Amino acid sequence: MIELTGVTKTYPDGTVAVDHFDAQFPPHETTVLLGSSGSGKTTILRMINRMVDATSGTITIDGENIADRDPVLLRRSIGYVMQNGGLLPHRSVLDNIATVPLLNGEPKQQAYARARELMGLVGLDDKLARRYPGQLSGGQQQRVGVARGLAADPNVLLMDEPFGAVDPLVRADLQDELLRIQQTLAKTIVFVTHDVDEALRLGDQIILLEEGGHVAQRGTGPELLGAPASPFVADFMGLDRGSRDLFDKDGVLVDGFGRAAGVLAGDAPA
Amino acid sequence: MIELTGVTKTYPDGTVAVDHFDAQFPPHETTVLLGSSGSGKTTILRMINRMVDATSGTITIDGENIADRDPVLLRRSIGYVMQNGGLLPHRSVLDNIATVPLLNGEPKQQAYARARELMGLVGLDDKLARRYPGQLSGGQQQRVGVARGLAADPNVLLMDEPFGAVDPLVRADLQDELLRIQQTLAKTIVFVTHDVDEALRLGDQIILLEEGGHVAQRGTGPELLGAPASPFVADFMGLDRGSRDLFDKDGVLVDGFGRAAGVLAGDAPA
Amino acid sequence: MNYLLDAIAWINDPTHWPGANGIGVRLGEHLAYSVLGVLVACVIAIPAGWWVGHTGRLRGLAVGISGGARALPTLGLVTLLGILFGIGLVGPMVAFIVLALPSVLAGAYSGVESADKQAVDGARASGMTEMQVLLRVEVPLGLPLLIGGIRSAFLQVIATATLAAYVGAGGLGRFLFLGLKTQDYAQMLAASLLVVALALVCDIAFATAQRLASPTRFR
Amino acid sequence: DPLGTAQPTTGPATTAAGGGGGSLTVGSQQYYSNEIIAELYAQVLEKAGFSVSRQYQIGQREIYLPELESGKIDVIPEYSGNLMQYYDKAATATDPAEITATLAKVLPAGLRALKPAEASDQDSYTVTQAFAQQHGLSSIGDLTKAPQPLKIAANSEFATRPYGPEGVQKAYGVTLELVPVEDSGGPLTLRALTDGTVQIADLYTADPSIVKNNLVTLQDPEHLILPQNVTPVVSSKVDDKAAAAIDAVDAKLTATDLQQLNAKSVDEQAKSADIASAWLKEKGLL
Amino acid sequence: MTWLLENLGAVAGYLASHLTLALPPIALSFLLAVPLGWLANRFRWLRTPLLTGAGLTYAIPSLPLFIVLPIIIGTQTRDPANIIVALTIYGLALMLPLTADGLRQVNPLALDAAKAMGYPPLRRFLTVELPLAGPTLLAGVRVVAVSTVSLVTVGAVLGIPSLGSLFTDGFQRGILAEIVTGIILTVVLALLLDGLLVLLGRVLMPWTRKRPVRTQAQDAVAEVAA
Ligand SMILES: Nc1ncnc2c1ncn2[C@@H]1O[C@H](COP(=O)(O)OP(=O)(O)OP(=O)(O)O)[C@@H](O)[C@H]1O
Ligand SMILES: Nc1ncnc2c1ncn2[C@@H]1O[C@H](COP(=O)(O)OP(=O)(O)OP(=O)(O)O)[C@@H](O)[C@H]1O
Ligand SMILES: [Mg+2]
Ligand SMILES: [Mg+2]
Repeated sequence: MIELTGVTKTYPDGTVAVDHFDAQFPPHETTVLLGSSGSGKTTILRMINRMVDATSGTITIDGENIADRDPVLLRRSIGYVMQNGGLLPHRSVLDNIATVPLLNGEPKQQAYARARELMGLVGLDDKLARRYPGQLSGGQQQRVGVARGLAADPNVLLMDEPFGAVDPLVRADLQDELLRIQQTLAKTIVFVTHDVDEALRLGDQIILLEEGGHVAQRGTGPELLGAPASPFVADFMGLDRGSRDLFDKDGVLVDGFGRAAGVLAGDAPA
Repeated sequence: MIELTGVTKTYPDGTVAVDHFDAQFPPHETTVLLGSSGSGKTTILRMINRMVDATSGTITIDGENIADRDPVLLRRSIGYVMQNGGLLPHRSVLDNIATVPLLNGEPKQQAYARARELMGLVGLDDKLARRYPGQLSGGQQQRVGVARGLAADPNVLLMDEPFGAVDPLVRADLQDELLRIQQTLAKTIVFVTHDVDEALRLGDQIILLEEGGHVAQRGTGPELLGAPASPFVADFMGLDRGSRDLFDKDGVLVDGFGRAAGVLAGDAPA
Repeated sequence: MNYLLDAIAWINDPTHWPGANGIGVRLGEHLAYSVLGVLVACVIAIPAGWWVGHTGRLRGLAVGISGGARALPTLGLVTLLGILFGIGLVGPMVAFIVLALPSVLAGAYSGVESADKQAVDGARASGMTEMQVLLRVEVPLGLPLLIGGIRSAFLQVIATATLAAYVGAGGLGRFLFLGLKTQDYAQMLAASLLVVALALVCDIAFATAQRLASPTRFR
Repeated sequence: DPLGTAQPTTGPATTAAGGGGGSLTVGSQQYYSNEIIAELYAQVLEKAGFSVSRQYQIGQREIYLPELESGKIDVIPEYSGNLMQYYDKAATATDPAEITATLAKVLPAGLRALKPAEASDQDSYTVTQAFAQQHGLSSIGDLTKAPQPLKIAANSEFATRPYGPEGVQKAYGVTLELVPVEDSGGPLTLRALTDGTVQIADLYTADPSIVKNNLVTLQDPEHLILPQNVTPVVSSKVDDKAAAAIDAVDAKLTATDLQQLNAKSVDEQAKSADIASAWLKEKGLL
Repeated sequence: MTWLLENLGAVAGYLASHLTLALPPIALSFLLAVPLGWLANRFRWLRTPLLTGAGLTYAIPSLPLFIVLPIIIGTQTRDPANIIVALTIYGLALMLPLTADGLRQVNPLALDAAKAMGYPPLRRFLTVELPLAGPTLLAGVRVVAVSTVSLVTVGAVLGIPSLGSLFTDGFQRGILAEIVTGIILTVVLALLLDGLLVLLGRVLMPWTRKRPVRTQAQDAVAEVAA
């Protein structure tokens, strides 16, 4: 369990990026931080592994205040996946994945063996092991990023728009992959995105943020869609643009503009 | 009417980006070229204003072969809106919008007056007129890009992922704005995107491309959703991922994973 | 043109090569001075530049020093140091170090700064210590720029190392001054050609090093 | 001293058409002592009614002599021996009178040398007082008494001069090792001598530091070293009246005078114009 | 200080001639570097020889260049033209690589946009490509300005008056203050010129004066709220 209480971040230039933010990220679940650009999502995420130090408030992981922990060791115990992978361009795929275990002093052979295992888990061909990040497609780089985040077998995985930079087809693949991995590994995932569809797809819990990290609403996807707490939420979720109000037209679901959005397949499966 | 017949583009390195592409873009309508990365969308678009010269095949605008026209003058007669705006960073907003009229020798005062008018049309505050592109937000830059594309009052508007780089909220705004403008101006628009939702929202006609500019299917949005011509189309439109197969669950429409996708609002309005 | 041919003939004359005053020894001295000057500059400027690039602190000062040092007239420096230190290598060596400093410093800090921000961020987030971030990520990624800085410093010092002869040290400057003072322009020009040739060889070596430091496989 | 001139030389001379005597351009080497002498000439020429423009600190011989030949400069103080060698590398004359005679022959058309002054400024074998006493030195030949080879600081071209290592070996049996320093007997050469880096220095005889540092200039009984008497070289624009004015200066300029003039420039950092006018007044020439 | 005060007039004269010698090469090397830089980018095979050549020119020792140049271009040794030509060569050596880089690094999207709007080629180069390369070109001109001001002093060895004359004279007469004055004035002159160029850049390239990030973010927020 990760708990944030009254967390505030004021950047040196005076920007109050996050203002008294409270939240709990339950273990073994995916919490999505959803919000538009500048709402403070990244700042919140990076305060958890102390890449950014909170100005005030407390953050605890399993009851322990992270302010009391050595930031370097804290970071090694938390997986972090970022947009564009943030991979080391001068290290091979295998080296990139094995970074943290090697930093932790794990023997090389063991670290590499585990890295190869992870490549399989995230759907990367073994043949890519010796390639450099620059020789991979965007989607492959993201997979390496996910594998790297998982390498030290952390309990917590922080993901900052990890699939933002790729093609929608590849993106859907990556989302599928993540859902599949999460079914077996059940990590505590904090996932940042500004894509409503992605949030609905991946989040057990969604926290929708307004500017300054103010919580507009929190709850499951259906809760946010079914009972938006404010016009902002309704707007953000696309409910008052007519694009999520769907109408049945000969089995094709169309939005307020008469544009197609999906196909009605019947009642929900149990 | 823009007509492309047997249009092929082979790049100097041998890549066949577009292979015998045929299409008609009807006047006063929006045709969306939809497809994933590398399918040749941009190449097709840029052959229309001769930014890329077709290797073979013919392209006519209102019956006239564009190969017979001076490329510089042709380009001035066609609006072009690109991702990230493609604005000139060293020119003010007003200058950017007025570029083509000024190139055409229009008097300065007249060009600027028209530019200010267009700023209003695309929803830009008059106060931004003297700013430089670098001083605008992403969304504002896109609006300037659209205004610039409209400045010479062209009949044809080519738009290449014009809203790809912005926040989903801003993106939805821009789409609304475009739909509104199109209702009054009724240009012939060719719109490139890889976002299915955007295509469904904006396109009177959608041409879904596979690699090499091969047409997977063409038709209206409901046609593509209702009767996908191939597994590729179904996959691309998201039909076989369970994400467009929507189930009714207490009024909230959920997808195959039980994740919310929309709200059932009743039968389609007439 | 005639002078140029004479100069080439002078270089080609085999009697000019061997011996304590021959081209061979002078060439070696010239190279040694240049290497020594640049090496000392590297020892001073590289750690400083890395620190500035990594922490972003005192950046204004570093930029100022680079600019100011470039503005220092070498002739003034050599005369001043000559009066202060007398003849020998100390004066010119200080001048060479000052000359090499700005390029090396700029190469060091701009190299570190140029390292892909995302990669650096990723490295730090994986739990690298600041030293590890610097040495394992920023330094290797900034190597091409650093080598570029050393390269231009080296070229400049090679061109200027002729001044060592002004205060009694060796190097190719010996031929240059002797030629100048005795109106033996062929000899003077020959010395210049040798300097340029030495520069060319070193430049090629550096270009190769630069290419090796940034193999295309990263891109 | 370049700093003594009202306006330092920039670009070509402004030869304004003067009143009584016409206009002349006086030049000087890039050497403060030479500039003082030039200034002496300039001031007496002005007194004689010429309008004078000054072009000082013009590098070395190979730069200013062509300008003299082409008429851009009319007067420049020269040094007899080196001037002769510049125009005739094979010249053998070694005593002042012979040199003056040879000069008259080898100078290009349009140039002539006026009467040389007693003052000279020539190369020398100079040692420290202590070294001289230790080995009992008074002439170059005495150097054989000191352990060989001896180090001498001088410009690199010293090696090629008749009075260089080879010449001295032949004439006096002294073995020398040249330490090239390119400042023409300037502060580096001096310092190399005083700090013991070398035992001998090639200083110019008019250098005030010889007196100041109690240095000993060794005699040259074999006349290896070319005398370098101050000799004005002038163009055809210099008429008899102008020549007479210049001659008057040289008639009074002794070796000691020159050393004192130089000392004022170096020790008191005085400007050449001030040094020159003070001396001229003292000698009743101004 | 006292030395400077006593010789103020002469020093002012040196300063003036120093500037007269330094400014033309700075301007000339810029004017020459632009077309050459364009060539280096336009024709790939020209790039390496041009840029390597430029690098090597910089390795030519300055003294012999000053002496040999008049023989080649047929001027007299003390003609200011020699210094100007020689310093232009050095300036070009520094300027050319930066110009080529600057032109190459111009955002291709902006160039593409200009082309798509129907800019004819020459106009596109002069009104879009060149100004957009401006910041790099400015950086180049600044380096050239500083190094040229510093290099002018070498001319003093040949008797061409400049602040360098303070070095040669001060050296001969052993006046430390004179040399130090020369060094300081040269550096000050170089840095002043540099400052002027920075100001000029601000005036000519107003778009590079970005507003702080914060206001941009606020704009974005305001737009979303609108
Ligand atoms: N280092 C910084 N210094 C100053 N302000 C910052 C800094 N980093 C972020 N900010 C500001 O803090 C606010 C929140 O930024 P943050 O990056 O957390 O937003 P975000 O929700 O992740 O946005 P995005 O979706 O664009 O990534 C913004 O206004 C941003 O401009
Ligand atoms: N200048 C070029 N030279 C060589 N190949 C090119 C060039 N431009 C594009 N291609 C190739 O042509 C194919 C089609 O490119 P195009 O840019 O038209 O695709 P796209 O559908 O617009 O893709 P995206 O969604 O990524 O913009 C791709 O394989 C691409 O790599
Ligand atoms: Mg973010
Ligand atoms: Mg494209």
